[in-house]
Amino acid sequence: MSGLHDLPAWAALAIAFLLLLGSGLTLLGTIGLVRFKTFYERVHAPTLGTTGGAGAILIASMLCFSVLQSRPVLHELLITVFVTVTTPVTLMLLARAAIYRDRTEKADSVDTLVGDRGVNDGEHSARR
Amino acid sequence: MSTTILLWSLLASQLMLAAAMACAAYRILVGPRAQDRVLGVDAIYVCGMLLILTFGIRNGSMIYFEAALVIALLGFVSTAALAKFLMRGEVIE
Amino acid sequence: MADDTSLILMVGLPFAGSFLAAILPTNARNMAAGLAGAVALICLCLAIILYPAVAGDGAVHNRVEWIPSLDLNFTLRMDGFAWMFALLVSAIALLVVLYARYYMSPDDPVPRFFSFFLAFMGSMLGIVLSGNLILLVVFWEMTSIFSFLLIGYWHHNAGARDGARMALTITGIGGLGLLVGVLLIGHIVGSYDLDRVLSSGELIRSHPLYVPTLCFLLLGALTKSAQFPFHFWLPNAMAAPTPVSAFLHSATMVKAGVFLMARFWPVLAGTEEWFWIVGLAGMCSFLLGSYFAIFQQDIKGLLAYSTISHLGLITMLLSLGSSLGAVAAIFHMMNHATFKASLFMAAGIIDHETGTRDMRRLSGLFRVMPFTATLAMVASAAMAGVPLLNGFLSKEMFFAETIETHVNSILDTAAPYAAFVGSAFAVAYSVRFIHGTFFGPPPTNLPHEPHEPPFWMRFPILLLVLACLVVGIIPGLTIGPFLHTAVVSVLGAATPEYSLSVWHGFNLPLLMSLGAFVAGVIFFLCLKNYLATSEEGPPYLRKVNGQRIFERIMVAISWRWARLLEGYLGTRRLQPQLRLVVVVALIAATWPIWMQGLALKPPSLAGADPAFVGIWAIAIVCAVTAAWQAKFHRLVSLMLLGVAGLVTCITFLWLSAPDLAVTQLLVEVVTTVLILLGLRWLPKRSAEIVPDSVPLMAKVRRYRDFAMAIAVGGGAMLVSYAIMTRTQPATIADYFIEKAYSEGGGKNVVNVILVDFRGFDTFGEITVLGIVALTVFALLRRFRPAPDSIESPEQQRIQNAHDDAQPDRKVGDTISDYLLVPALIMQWLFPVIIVFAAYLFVRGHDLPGGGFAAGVAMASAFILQYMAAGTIWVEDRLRVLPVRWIGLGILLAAVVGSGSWVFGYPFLTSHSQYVELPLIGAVPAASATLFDFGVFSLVLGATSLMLIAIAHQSIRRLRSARAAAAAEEEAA
Amino acid sequence: MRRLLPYPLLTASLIVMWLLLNSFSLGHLILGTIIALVASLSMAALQPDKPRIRKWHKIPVLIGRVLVDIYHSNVAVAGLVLSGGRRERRPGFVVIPLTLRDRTGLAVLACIVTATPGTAWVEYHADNGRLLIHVLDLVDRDAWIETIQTRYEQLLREIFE
Amino acid sequence: MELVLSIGIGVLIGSGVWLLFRPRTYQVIIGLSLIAYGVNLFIFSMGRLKTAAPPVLTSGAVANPADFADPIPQALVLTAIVIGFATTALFLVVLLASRGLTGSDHVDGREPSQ
Amino acid sequence: MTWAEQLVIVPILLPVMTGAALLLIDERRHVLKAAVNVLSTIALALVAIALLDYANTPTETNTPVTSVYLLGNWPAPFGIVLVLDRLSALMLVLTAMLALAAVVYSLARWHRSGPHFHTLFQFLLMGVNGAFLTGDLFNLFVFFEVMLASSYGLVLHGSGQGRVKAGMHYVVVNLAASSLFLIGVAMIYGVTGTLNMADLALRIGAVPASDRMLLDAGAGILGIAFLVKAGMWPLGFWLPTAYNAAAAPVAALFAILSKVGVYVLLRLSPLLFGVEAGPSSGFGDSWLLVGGMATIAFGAIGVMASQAKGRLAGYYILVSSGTMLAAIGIANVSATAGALYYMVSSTLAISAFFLLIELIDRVQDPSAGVLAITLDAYGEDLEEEETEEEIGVAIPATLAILGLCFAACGLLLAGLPPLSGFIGKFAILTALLNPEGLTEGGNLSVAIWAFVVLLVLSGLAAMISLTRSGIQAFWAPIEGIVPRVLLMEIAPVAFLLALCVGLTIFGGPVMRYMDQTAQALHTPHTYIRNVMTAPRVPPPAAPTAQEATP
Ligand code: NA
Ligand code: NA
Repeated sequence: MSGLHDLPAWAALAIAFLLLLGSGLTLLGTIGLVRFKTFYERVHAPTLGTTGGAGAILIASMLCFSVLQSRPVLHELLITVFVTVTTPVTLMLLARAAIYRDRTEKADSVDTLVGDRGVNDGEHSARR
Repeated sequence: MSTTILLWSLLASQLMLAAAMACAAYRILVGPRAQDRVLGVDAIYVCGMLLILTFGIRNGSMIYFEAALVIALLGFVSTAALAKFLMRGEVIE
Repeated sequence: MADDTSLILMVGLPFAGSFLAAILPTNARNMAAGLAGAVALICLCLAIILYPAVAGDGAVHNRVEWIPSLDLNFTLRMDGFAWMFALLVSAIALLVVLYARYYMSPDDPVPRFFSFFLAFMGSMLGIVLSGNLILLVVFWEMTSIFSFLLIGYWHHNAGARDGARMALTITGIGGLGLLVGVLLIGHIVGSYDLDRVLSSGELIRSHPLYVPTLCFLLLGALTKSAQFPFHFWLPNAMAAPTPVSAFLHSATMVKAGVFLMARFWPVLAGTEEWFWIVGLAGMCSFLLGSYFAIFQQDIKGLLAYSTISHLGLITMLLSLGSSLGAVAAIFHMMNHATFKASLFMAAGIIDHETGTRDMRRLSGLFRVMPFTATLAMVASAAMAGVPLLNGFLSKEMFFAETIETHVNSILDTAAPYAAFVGSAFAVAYSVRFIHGTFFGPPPTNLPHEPHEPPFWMRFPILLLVLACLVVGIIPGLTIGPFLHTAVVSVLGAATPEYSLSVWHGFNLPLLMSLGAFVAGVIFFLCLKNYLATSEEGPPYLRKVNGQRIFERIMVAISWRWARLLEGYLGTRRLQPQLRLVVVVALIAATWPIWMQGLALKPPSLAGADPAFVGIWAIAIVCAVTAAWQAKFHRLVSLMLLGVAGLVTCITFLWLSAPDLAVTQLLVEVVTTVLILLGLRWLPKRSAEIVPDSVPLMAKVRRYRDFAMAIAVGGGAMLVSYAIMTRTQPATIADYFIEKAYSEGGGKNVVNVILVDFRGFDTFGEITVLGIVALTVFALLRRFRPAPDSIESPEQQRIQNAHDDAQPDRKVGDTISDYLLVPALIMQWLFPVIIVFAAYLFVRGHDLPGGGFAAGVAMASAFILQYMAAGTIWVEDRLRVLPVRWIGLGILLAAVVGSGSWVFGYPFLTSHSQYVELPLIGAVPAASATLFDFGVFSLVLGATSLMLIAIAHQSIRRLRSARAAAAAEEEAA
Repeated sequence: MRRLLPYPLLTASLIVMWLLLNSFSLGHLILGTIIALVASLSMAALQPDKPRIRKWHKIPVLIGRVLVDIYHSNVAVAGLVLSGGRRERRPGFVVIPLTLRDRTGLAVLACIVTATPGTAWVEYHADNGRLLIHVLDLVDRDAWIETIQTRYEQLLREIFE
Repeated sequence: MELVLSIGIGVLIGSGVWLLFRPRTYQVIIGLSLIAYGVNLFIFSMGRLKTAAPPVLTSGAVANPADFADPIPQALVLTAIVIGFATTALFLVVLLASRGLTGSDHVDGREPSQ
Repeated sequence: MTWAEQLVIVPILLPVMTGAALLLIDERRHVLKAAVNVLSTIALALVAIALLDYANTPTETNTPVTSVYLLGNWPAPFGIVLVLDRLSALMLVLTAMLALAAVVYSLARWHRSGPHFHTLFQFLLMGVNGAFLTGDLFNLFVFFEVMLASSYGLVLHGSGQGRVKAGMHYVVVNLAASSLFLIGVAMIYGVTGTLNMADLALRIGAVPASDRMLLDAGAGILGIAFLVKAGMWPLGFWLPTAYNAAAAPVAALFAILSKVGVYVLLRLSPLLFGVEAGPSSGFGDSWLLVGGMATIAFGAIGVMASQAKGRLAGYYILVSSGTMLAAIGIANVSATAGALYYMVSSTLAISAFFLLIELIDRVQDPSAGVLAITLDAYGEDLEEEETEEEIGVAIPATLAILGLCFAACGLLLAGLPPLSGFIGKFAILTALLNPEGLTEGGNLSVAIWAFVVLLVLSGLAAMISLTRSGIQAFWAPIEGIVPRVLLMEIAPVAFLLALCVGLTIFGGPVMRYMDQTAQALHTPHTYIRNVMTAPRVPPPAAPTAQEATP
């Protein structure tokens, strides 16, 4: 754990803050994942990690290495971009799949699929 | 002092990320439906990626960056495949 | 011609002739017979020419080295005894060939017959002329094999097949026994050379292994000579063509057994064990054979049992351990050969001319074939031991010997009585044969109209009968010297005084002969009427059918028991096999640890990162749940597996293996997609179909498996913990770390190891990947989904139906809406991932990455396109030729590797250097980079090939449906 | 030139990406350019619709708005999670009629909507432009329609159409 | 660390082995994958554990091996990962073919007779 | 480096390059592919023979030839080495001979019954040859995997239910064994810190007592991996099924696969656990002996119990493997020599038998062969290749020739005289009974007696079973159906059998070779020394030139 000792205090503290912020947000997101009652609510949870959480930690990382190497280290930006672009793909596909599955099971219109009603009546086996 | 704080916050942050992974894993384990689990997988991948980043900071080394990059860029492929499988019963049509 | 060459010729010519006969056309009957006759004649002449040498020097040798280190040499050795047999074999062979020329039908593939015949003859000559015990075993087994072929010559006949098989089995078992016996002799004596063995009698008899040696050798001899209790194969071998019987069951095959006993007589005989085993077998055979012979209705059956009996006589003589007995035995071997050969031939003529050998149907043949009848009668008389015929002489000697006391025991006391009874039976069956065949009313209702056979068919019998007569009348002048040579060669210094003359005065043996003659005739007369209509086989004992017992035992052992045992000791199911593999490996690992103990550092979590502990807690729960859920909740299991994989990756990273983490992550992604692709073709499985109550046995099995899994897991844990906590020995890794940069030209040691230090491993490993991809491809080319998976997945059907039902939608709208945005993003990621792959590739040598990771990353770019837009869309736009990439990748790697040859270096010697490029600066230009590019190409090709091949199954179904529809349309 | 450089913006981004991944040097600029060209050319094989950006200057505005929204919604959702069951949430679906038809624009919108905690893109009908989103805390349905349409759709239409 | 990792290895291999004994092909493929993780980690652990010491040289100077994690197990694991991936794919296709031809996803190609 | 030294790698490179090049040829150009494959196999055979000749050259110091090839020019024990000695040369030649027969046979039609046959075939050769040549434990694993991967492909070649079912078991069991292999290698590395076999031999003796149990456990696990491949009871139940299911030329080539496991044990047992190994000396020998004997017994039972000739042949492989394993367990020079001879003979014979089976089955059902390929293989495949008319010359006197070949196979397999099967068995037997040499005598243990009895009885079982099936095939059919057999189908059988005849006739020189091989195996000093001191080709005069050898 060499390098870290070379960090100036301001950077160390900033990094520490960002790290705690980022991981805290991520944790909150996943707590939401646990706590929220329906799938459609849970869909929102991981984005906390991919936006706020990832953002903070990536900034921390950029800061850390830029200071350590005394040059701008920006490649974390790429992660930011990739995460921002790729996470929605999964979530979109997933949310739509969930809608489909609920519809075929309830034969209902979308608009009834609101709130706690109608979703997830504890079918315990994943289908195929 | 500041380094100590940083180290402690690194530790705390890693612990929080591990806890976040645990929460996501809980969703995978409990479900109740497949899409919830896929959501959990997606989240756990992100948490893993962040954990890797914190680990890089902790060691002051950029050598761990690729792994995070791989998750960021390609991690979604498997979850997207899972999601598509749920929707269509087939990943590639 | 040198004597030793003659020996080789005697053994070699028959085989050469056999080969020639085999390649003759099927109808070349005369040529084959001529060839066989010529070979036999030459052998006979060679034997005759060799006599002076044999009689003078004692033995002719010829030694050709074969496998000297095993003391197995092609040693031929002809002494008097061997000479006698060689003469007998070739002479009778000549006669049988002549006979067979007329006997064999033009419909039969005669050349094949003579081919087998000659080979058999060569083997028999080999037995008698072997000067090396192993060589003797070789020829011994060859006689078994060729007799098998000869007996089964008419294989369309089930009897022939069974007889042949039984003969082979029994004599084959005997042959193996002989082999073991000979090996033991070799162990005792220290050589397989016959001369050395023959001079080591004392050593052998006093050796602790004498009894087993004796038993094994006798197993060989007694089975071959059809001695009790192995006699039953011989009557069944009568299904052979008669020339075969005439040859095999007179002078050869069966004689090999007694030949062997006589050969080893000086070495093995004289002990109590020898006396009892050989004597008992001989006496039983002698009595049983003669008794059974009386009740046979088949002429050849009668002769077969008579053969058993006569060989029993010889065996008895040998058992006594007296040298006079041995002389008598040797003499009777010759006599029996002559009369039995002629009798078989006569039986064959009868069979040939009348179409039957059943004495119940035959009678009065004397009228139609007086000449043959006369010959047969003389030969039978010899068989019965009538004076003035050769059989009489040896039988007298036999009687004389049995009267003597050898080893004081019941067996010895019983010998003369047995001899008497057996001889009486012999008279009875001889009379029965003559009477039942040649006398009585004229034959009626025979398959053929009987008449005399051609002269040349009778001629061999004539010669043999003449020999019986001549030897019987003037033994001293005719056979005397030859017999003496033979006897001396066997007995050596122990040769006794004996006299060969018809008249020895009015003594007990003569009295016994007369008594036996009278008793035999009376016995026959008593049985005459009964025999005229009786069933085959002696009364009461008919049921005790050795053949049937043998068959039953054989079927039981070699078939039923074997199958049962195969079932008990083996399995064809996969799960037990896997359990066994695991258990055995567990034992193999536990054993040394158990024996030597295992010192462990006390477990402690000190120094463990809490986060690391945390993620492993997650991984453990997930792994266990994945295992638990894999049956019904496949997707869940797959996802949990993914979590375990992710934690594995992080662990690699945590513990300083970033390369592993990157690679594992990439593989993880591809594997998930792969399994998902596969899941589409698996049946639906849900918990509902499980019965509520699990049967007890299944529960027990589950607990057992659980216990095994825990044991294995615990073992792996212990061992890994033990090794991790021990200090590491000096490893070869140090060298790599030290030289990676200076000689390998890279900073990423792992990558330098992969592409340079141990590039050969990588070369092999990528080949594996390529091979598997090709296999996957090949297998999927023939893929046929299960009926319930052929349809589109349920989801697609519902969605398409939904689209179809809505007036404003058309089929496919759902999917296109679904993918509208995601597909776009996935498409735009295509070049991004390509650049990323290039990045992984380029930096690999110095930092984590490399050709493999780049290849997988690149492949995921393709997969993503397939996922986004479907197979057809992608393949309309991109020409994906993964097979080519695989081929090119391997070739490139190999060519780069062999480039070093040009400079005289070994394969894969890398050339690394930093090249100064204008504008760019120092660029690493290791040949290893090119090698890595081969890796990249292959990995890309292989990964895409596998995924695409599976993906193609979905559209193949569509295509075939479309093709079927088109065909239907065309038909309509 | 168009053959060689079918997607200049893409190529440029890829070069940037390369330089971000590797440290900046002339060598990497050249190597990155080559690789980016190759990647763009392979992209051309897929024949995607070529997005056209009409108003470049609006992009920073968009990014700014997104960042702000992400910040707000992060706080909001974090609060929601923290508050647990104490505060009542009213999650719900909202159907938003969109006039934006450009695929790239839609994709950006989708990313924005989904990446922002609290809203999720669920379903879009290409034929009638109806977008279904899910909102974690749906206080006012029309406000959401309004927000999406004015804050993002309009801007995106300006940029892409 | 050693303790945690060894427990992890044990659990992965143990769960995999349990699945290996199961009758359904899918269980077996998951089992094989779990075993592959376990075995890879096992191989890896044979080089002993070192944190923050990737065998990547920082400079061209002659390196001190004690400062780096053992690279050999890493190279071996890389090979093993590739081969494991290949065999997973192969087994997957074999099980698909078997399921297609026999109609059963039992490892013996037919449902056990009860 | 001399050409002879460079030649050592050719048995690996030639097949892999041929295999890769074949991938670049269009799938439909069967003839071209076949020609490339055949030519390459012939070249391989020539190379193998040249290497055998090289390995058999007497050296000045009268030590055995051990030619070491430093891959990448890295010194042992750091880089990977290939080692050519009498044993590996022998195995190479044996492989090449089987390959030659199998490839020619396959040209009659099998090569067209699935894609990439030729490539997989060549890759299999690469794997097998690599396994024989390598002197590195992990590299051995890699070549095992190459070999197994291609064997997976080949065992499934032609597809069909039977093959897929059997192939599944084959794949899973071997995957499990591969895991064991990895664990074993890893443990050995963890305890000794090396992967080079010769280096390992040097280090094993020095392993501290506190670590020895781990070394032994690792070696035990590794051994199980090899034993699974060798088919030792109770680890080899997959073998008869898989071999029976495989296409004829594939099964014929597979005859060598079970011998690879045996080879490795033969190589490693005396090398690593010889007298030098200290407390680990003789490790596993008694297990091998007992396991080998159990395998012989089980194989013999299976041979008798099998009706299908393919299964019979598969079980015979178990007998053969068991014999080898038990002979290795005996751990004495003359037994090893005998076992080597036996191995060559039985492998050739079993290979010929596998080829023959298909031809013989046509006697009973002339359409059997064709059906086997097409019946359930194609299904609704649209890409079905056009069924071409068979090419080649049908041979006259088919039945007689088939019968003769069957008889020869029978003799070889049952170990009956006069062919090499007998000599091999006799060589083992005489070595067993005279452990100190024929003239020395010596005491015999119960185990040796049991081995003798089992050897003899297994021959008997083979004889009984082969007689039964031979009679059924050739004598029982009433109507003499004369099957259509092509010259290129029977010629490989005849070729393999002719090799056995050659082994018989030239038994003396062959046995001498085996003796020397066994001698070198049991006194591995030369092997170890030559590997550890193999000189690097000096690097070109570069400033960073390192010393040639440490
Ligand atoms: Na969102
Ligand atoms: Na959102």
